[in-house]
Amino acid sequence: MLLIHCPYCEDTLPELEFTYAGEAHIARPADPSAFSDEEWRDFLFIRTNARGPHYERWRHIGCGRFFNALRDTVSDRFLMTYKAGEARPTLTQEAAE
Amino acid sequence: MTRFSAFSLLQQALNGHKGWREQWPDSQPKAEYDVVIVGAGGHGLGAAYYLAKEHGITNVAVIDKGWLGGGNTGRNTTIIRSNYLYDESAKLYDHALDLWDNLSQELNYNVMYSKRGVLMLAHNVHDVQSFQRHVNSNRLNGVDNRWLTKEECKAFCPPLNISPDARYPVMGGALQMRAGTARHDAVAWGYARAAAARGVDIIQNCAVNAIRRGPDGAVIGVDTAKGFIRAKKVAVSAAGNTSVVMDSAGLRMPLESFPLQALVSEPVKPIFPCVVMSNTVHAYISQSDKGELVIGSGTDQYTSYSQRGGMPLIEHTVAAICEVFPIFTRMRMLRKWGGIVDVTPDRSAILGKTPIKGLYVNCGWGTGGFKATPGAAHLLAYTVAKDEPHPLNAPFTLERFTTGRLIDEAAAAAVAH
Amino acid sequence: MSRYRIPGKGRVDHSAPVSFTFDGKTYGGLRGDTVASALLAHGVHLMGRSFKYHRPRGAVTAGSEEPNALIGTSRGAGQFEPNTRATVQELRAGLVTESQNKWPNLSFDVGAVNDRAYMLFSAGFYYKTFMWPKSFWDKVYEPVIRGAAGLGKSPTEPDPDRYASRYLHTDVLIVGAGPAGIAAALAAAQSGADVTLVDENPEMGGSLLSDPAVQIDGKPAWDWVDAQLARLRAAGVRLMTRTTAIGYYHQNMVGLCQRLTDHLDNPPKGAPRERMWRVRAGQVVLAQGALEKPLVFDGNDRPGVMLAGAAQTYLHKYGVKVGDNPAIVTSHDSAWYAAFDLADNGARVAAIIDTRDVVRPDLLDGARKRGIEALTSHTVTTTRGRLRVKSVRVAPVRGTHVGTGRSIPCDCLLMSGGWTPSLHLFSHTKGSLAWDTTSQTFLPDRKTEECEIAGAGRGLWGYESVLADGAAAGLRALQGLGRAGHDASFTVANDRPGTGVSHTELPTDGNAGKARAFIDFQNDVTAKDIRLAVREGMRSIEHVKRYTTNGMATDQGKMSNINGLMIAADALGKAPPQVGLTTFRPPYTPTSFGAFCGYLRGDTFQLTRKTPIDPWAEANGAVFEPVAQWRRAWYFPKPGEDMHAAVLRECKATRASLGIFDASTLGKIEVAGPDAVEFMNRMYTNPWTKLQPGRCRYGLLLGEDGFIRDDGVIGRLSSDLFHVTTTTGGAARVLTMMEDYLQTEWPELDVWLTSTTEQWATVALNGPNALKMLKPLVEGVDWEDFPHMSCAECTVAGLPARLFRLSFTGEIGFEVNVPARHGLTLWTALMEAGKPYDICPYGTETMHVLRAEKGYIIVGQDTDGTVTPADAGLEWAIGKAKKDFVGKRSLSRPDIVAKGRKQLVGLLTEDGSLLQEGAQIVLDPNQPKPMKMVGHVTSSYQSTMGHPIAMAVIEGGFDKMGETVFVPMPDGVRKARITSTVFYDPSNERLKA
Amino acid sequence: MTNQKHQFDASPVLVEDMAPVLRLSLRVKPAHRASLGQALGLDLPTRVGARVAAGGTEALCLGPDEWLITAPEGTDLTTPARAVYADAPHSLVDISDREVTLRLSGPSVLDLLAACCPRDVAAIPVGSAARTVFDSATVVLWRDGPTDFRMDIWRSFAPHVRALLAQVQEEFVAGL
Repeated sequence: MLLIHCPYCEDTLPELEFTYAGEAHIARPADPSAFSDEEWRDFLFIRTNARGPHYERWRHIGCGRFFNALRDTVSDRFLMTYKAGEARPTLTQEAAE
Repeated sequence: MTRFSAFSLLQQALNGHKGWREQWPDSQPKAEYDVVIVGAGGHGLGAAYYLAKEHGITNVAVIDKGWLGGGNTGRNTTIIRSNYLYDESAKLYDHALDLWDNLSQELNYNVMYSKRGVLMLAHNVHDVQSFQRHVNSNRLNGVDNRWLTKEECKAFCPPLNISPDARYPVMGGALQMRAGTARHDAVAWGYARAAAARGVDIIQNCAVNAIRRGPDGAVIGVDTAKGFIRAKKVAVSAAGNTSVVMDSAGLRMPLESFPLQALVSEPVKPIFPCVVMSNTVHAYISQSDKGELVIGSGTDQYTSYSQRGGMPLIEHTVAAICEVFPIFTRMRMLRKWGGIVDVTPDRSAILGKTPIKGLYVNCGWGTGGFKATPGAAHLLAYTVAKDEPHPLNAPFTLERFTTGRLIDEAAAAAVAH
Repeated sequence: MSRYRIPGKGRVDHSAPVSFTFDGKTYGGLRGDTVASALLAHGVHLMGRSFKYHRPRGAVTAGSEEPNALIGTSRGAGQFEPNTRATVQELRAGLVTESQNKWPNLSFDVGAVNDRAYMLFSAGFYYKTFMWPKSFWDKVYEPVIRGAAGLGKSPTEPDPDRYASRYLHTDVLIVGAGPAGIAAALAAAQSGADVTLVDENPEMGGSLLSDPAVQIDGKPAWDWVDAQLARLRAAGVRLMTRTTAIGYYHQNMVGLCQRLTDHLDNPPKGAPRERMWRVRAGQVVLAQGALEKPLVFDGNDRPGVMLAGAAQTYLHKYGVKVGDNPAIVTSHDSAWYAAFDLADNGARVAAIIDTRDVVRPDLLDGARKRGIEALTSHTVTTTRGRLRVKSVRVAPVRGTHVGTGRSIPCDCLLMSGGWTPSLHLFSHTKGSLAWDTTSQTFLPDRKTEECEIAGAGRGLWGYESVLADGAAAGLRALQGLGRAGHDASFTVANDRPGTGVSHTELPTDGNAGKARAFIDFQNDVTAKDIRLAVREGMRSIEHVKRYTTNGMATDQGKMSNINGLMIAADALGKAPPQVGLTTFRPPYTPTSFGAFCGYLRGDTFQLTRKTPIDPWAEANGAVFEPVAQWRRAWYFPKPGEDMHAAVLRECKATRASLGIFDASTLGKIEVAGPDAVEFMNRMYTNPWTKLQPGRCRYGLLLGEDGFIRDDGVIGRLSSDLFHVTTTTGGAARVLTMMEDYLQTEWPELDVWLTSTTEQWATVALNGPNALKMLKPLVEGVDWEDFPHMSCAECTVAGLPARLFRLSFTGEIGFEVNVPARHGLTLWTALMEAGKPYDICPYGTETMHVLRAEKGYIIVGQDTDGTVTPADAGLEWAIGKAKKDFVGKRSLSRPDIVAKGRKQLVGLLTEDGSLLQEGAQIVLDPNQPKPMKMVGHVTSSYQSTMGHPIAMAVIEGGFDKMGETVFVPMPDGVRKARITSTVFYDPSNERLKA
Repeated sequence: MTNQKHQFDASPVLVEDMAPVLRLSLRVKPAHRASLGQALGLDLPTRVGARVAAGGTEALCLGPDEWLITAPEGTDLTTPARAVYADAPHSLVDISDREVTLRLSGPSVLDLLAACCPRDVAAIPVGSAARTVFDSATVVLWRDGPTDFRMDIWRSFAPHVRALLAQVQEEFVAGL
C-alpha cells in the first residue's frame, strides 16, 4: 500500500485515503468542436503510459481535492505531488534518484 | 527434434533420459529477418510458429528482453473461455478455443488443456440480465454457453455457497462447458519448441530499444541490446510494455498498464471441479493439476510496471473467495505474484496493422490475454503475412478509437440504476 | 516417559503433560512441544509421504521451513486444516492430527508404486505424453493426474473461527528476535523510539535457544535472553511472538500474521484465531537469520535424515534426542557442535563425516575427546533403511573421485550443507542480491526501502559478530529516524564461529545413473531432474524451476533453491549469479486465507446500505434485491403470492388509485452558487438557463465519449440552487465526475457540490389519487401553480420537506423528501392518510414495470454504456443551442452518426408471450449460425394492459416501426412487432389532471 | 447519553450514540473565507483538520474551500450567511441528517480505531479532526481528548461500522 503526500493537507497518508484519477495535464479543450476526430481521440484515449516518471492525478478523500503527482511507475515511488492547476514541474535529477 | 510420446519417454527412461535434446536453441540474432516479433510470450512465439507453418515464412526472430514466457504468459490464472458478449469478441475467442482443442497434438507438447467448464456467477438482477444476454447471443453465434439456476450452479460446483442471505447471493450463472484451463508455461514452451523446429530464432535476454523507420516512414528494423536487426516487418506483442516499444516508432497508443495480482493456495486433493468467475466481487478461482487453488483478482487502481501490487486488493480478493466458498478460510496462501496488463479504453484488444508501413501490433488484451493465445497468434501471423487483417480481427483496429466503433465489453457490463 | 526425552532438559514444561493423537494413536507430549518434537521423543520419525513418489519422509527441520512433516490438524467441526507443519504446530490438549498423501496408511502406502517407476516420472514428463489418443486426456489421463494431486485434504465445512486485522504505525520494526534482532531492538529502543520486535516462534531468542552453552556478557545464553527481553519490555518495546512477517510491501509496509489461538487448549470466546497486522514502519531491521542447507546425495531423504541444526534444536529446546546413534555428514563447522552436544547428552555418535580436507583443529580435538570417529575428505554416498535410516555408506572423496566405501550403522543421519541467509522479505522489496564467492551465498546488495539487514541474514557467523552487527543495524535505523544513540558491544564466551563450503550433488560410489539425490524433498525433485531440464534447453533458473517444480513446494524453496541453483549453474557451466535466483514471492510462509480476510467475512464482509424506511419494509414482508451497495424492497408479496402476482397487484393498485414507494436510495446532489446554472449547462445535455425556480426537468448526463452515463429529475429551487437526483448506483460516480470537472477544468466557477443522498429520505407517491391524498398534508405550496414537473420547499405531515411533482409511472406523481430521521415517520403518516385510497406499497420491480409502460429508460438496463442520446430516442433532451457540454464532441464522430446504430424501440410479441430480458433479435430466424443479430431485449414485463411489453435496442430501429423481428429462443422462435416505447397513455393525459 | 458513567470493566472502550446536532457543510473560496467567518462569528481555520469553536458553534476545516460546521439544533446560521452572500458567494447546506455521530472513548480507543483506520490515528492532534476511512466507510474523526473521539458516519454506513466496532470490542474482552 502506497504512502501519498497530499499537497493540500500537507500530510503523508496511506493509499486507502486516495483514488487514482488517471494521467495528468490532459486539459479539456476550450472548444472541443474545433478539434478534429484525431485530436479528439488523442484527448479521450491516447495516454503516455510512461515506464518511469509518470505525471498523474489522485484524489484525497480527506480534503476532497484532486491533485497531481509525479510517480515512478517502475518503483511505484512518488517523486513529488503538487496542487491541481500548478504547472507541470520538470523532473529534476535528484528527484529522479 | 525428438518426437514426444509415451514410447520415447519409456525409451529415454531406460537410458536415464540421456537422449533428450534441447527443446529450442539459444539463438543469437542474424543481421536480417523477414519478420521480427517483439515479445516472446505465448502470443509472439505462437505467431512465429503460424508464420512458419501456415505462411511458409521461416526467417523469423522472436526477441524478448527477458526469458521466453516470463511475462504474463507465466503469470496468469490460465482461464480459457469464449463466452463474450459482443459478436466480434465471441468469434475471436471461439476461434482461439478451436485451436486450444488440438494444441497439444498440433505442437506435440501436452499443454494440459482442461475443459473443466467456466461458470460465471450472477449476484444481482443486473448480472442476470447481462448474462442472459451473453447466453442468448452466444447461442446464436454457435458459442457454447448456458444458463444455470443457482441450484444447478451448486450441483456443478459443490463448494459454492448459495445461501440467499449471502452479501452477494448467487442468482444463477452462465456456464461454458468447453472452457477451462491450460498449463501456461507449456504453451510458451510448446510454441517455442515447434517454432524453433521450423527455423524460427528465439532470442532471449535481448531488449528491443527502438523500432527504426526509413525515410519513407516504413519500418526497417529494430535496435536491440545486441545491435541493429534489419526487418521490413515488425510485429509488437509485448503486453504491458507495448506502449514503450510503440512509442519508439513514434506511435502513441490508447493503452494503460496496470498491476494484476494472482495467488495460489497450498496444494490439496481435488475439491474444486471447475473454474468459477465472479465479476461482481472480482474473484476468479480454479484448482490446478497440482492441487493448488489458483485465484485471480482485479487490477490495482494505479498504472504500474512494478509487477508488485498492494496488500489491500489481495485481502479483498481472498475475502471475496471465502464469501462465495466459505470452506476455504483455513486454506493457506502459498504464493502471490503480480503481472502487468495493458488495458484499452474499451477493454478489447488491438490486433492488426498500424498507420506505419510494416508495423503490426497485438496488445490490449488486459486481463484476458492467455485465453486468446492461439487465436491471437494465428491471426497476428495472418495479418503480418498478408499485410491485411483476417476477418476475425478486422474489427479490432486502432482506428475504432477515432471513429467511435468501440467493442466495449467493459461498458456492456456497466452497472447503474 | 517417552524413550528419547531427556528428563528435565529443554524449555518444555516437564511437569505439564499434554496428549494428542497422530493417525488415531494417542501420544504423550509436554507443554512447549511441537507435534514433531513430541513424536521424535517417542522415536517416531516417519511423519509424511512425498508428493510425487510417495516416499516415506520424516521431519528434516525444526522450523517453518519444513518440507516433509506436513500433517492435517483439527480442533473440531469446521476447524480442520491441511498441510500444517508438524515442526511448527504446538501441542494443545485434544489436538487431533493425521498424516497425508498416503493410502491405506503411512507405513504402507500403495501410492509408493510411483517410486518404483520413478524413471518414467522425470522432470516435465507430463508435457511429453498423455496426448494419444486425444479423447483419453479428458476421460483418463487428466482425471488420474488430478486424482493423484495435492497433499492434504481441503476443509469441507465453513470455518467457525474469527479473524482480525489491525494497522500499526511504528518507528522501527525488527523482524526476527534472535541475537541480532534482540541486539538491534536494544539499540533502537534508546531515546524513546517506538520499537516493535516480532518473531515467528512461540519464544524469542532464536538460535540462542539451541545454544545454551554460549555465554554473553558473562551470562548463560538463556539468562541473557530473559534479561534482555525484560529490558526491552521495560523500555516499552512491543514484543510479538507467534508472529510471522509474511510480506514486505511498498514504503515499509510489512504484513504480519499473528497466530493467537492455535496453541491454546480452550481459546476464550470472541478471540480471533489469527490477526493480520499491516505495519507501517519508519525503519525496518531484517534479522531473520539463516536457513541450513541439506547436502545432496543418494538417499538423503530417508526418515531419520535431518539437518544437524534441527537435531541440535530438538535436543536443547525440547530435550529430545533424535537418535541414540547419529551419524553426521557436513561441509560446515556448525554440524560438529551438534554432534558434540548430542554426544554430551548420551548419544553414541557413529561418525562425523566432513567433505572438507581441512577442518579446524579444535573441532577435531572436540571429536577426539568425545571418542567420535572424524572422517575428513569423506562423504556419504548412500543410505539404507526403508521407513528409517539404518546405515550410511561412507567413502573417501577427492574432488569428484570417490574411493571405496564402507557402511556405518546409525539410527539417524544429521547433515549440514552450510547456511543460506534468509532474504525473502528483502527480495519482496525488489532489493538486489549479490553473490558472495567466499561464502557461496547471495547477500543483500542494493536497497529500495528504508531497511537494514543484520546478522546471519548478512552471511555473518558466530554470536559475537552477529550481536555486534545487530546492535549496529539498530543504531543505523535509529539514526535513519534522525535520532541519536550510542553503539553497544558484547563479549561472548564459548562462541561457536563457523565456516563451510557449498557443494552440488555429492559423488557416489554406486551406480550414478540410479542415484537419487533429492533437492526439493516435497516435490521429489532430484539433482538429475535439474540436469535434465538444463539438457532440454531450460537456461534460466525460472525455466528450471517451472520445468522441474523445484522450489515450488510449500516451503517455497527454502530448502531447495540454492542447491538447485548450484547444480543448474554447474550443468550450464556458469557461475551461480549468471544463472540468477528465482524471485521470492509473499507470503514468507503459507498464511491462512482467514488471516487475509480479517473482518471481511459474514456480516462485515461488505457493507449493505439500508434506507430509513427499510425497517418498515422488513417488518411488512418485503422481498429485497441488492442494488449497488443498497438493499431495496423488490416487492411486497401477500400470503400465497409469487413475485409475478405481487407485482401485478402492486402495479394495478397504483394505476387504479395510489401506490407508495421508497425512493431514498436515489442519489441527491445540491448544486449551489451563482454559477450553478452555468455548471449545469456544461455538465448535462439539457438547457437549464430558462428553467424557472420551482420547476424541474429530466436531466441527461453523458460521458465525454458521448455515451449515456446517468439521468434523473433535477429541480431548480432558486436561481442558484439545484436539487439534482441521480440513479442509485450512479450517485457516487456522478458526484466524483462533477467534482473532477469543477476542480480541474472549471475552477473559475462559483458553484459547489454537496451530496445530500442521505440527508433526505424520499417517498414517492403515484396514482390518480396521489394529489387528492397529499394535498391536505401539505403546507406552503400554491397548488394553483404546481403543475407536473414542479418543486417546492414546504412541510408535509408537519415535517420540513422538499416536494417534487414528477412521475416515473405515468400517473400523477410526487416525491416527498424529508430529513432522513423523519423518513419512517413520513412513511407511516402517508400510509395512514392513504388508507381511504387503498394505498399500496410497491417495490423496485413494480417501479420498473410502470416506467417501462411509459417508455422511461433505466440507465444501465436499457442503456449499456454504448448508447447515445439519439440511440435512446432522447435527442429532445439535448440543448441544441448549447455550444458545448460534456460528451457533445463525441456525438459527431463518424461511427456515432453512421446509419444502422442500435436504437431503443418497443416490442410486442405476436403470441402475447413474455420475452426474456437479454434475448437476442434477428431479422431472419432461419439463417445458419453464427446468426446476424440486430439487437437485444433490454426490458420485458407482464404489463397492466393484459399483455407483456418489452423494450429493445435494434439496428435502425426507428425506421422499422411496425416491422416484424424474430427472437430465436431454445424453445422456439418468437415473432415481435416493433413499436414505440410508450405503451401507456401516450398523450400524458393522466399526468395533467 | 454521553454523560453516562463509563464502565471499562466490561470493555476498555465505550461506544455511544450521540444526540443529533445542527451540521452544515460550508463551501466558500479562500478569498471570501474571512467575511463568511465574520458573518458566522467564527475565524474559519485554514489548515485542513484544524477546528475553532465560539459559543456552541464549531467549525472544522475539511479542505481548502470546505468547512464542517456544527451547532446546537435550532441555531440559525443560514440567515447571517445569506446576508453576505452577494459579496461572499458560498454554499451552506444542511447535512444534519446525513451522518450520525458515535462517541468512542476509553483506554483502548486507539487500538479500536486501528482495527479499521489505515491512517495513524494516534498522530491526529487532540482538538483537531480528520476526514478519513474506517474500513470502507468515509468518516470524520474528531479527537476531543487523548482517548476521546467522535466519529461522524453517513447514516447508512453506521450499522456496518457499529458491527465492526463490536467485533473489536469482543477481542478486547477476550484479551487477545
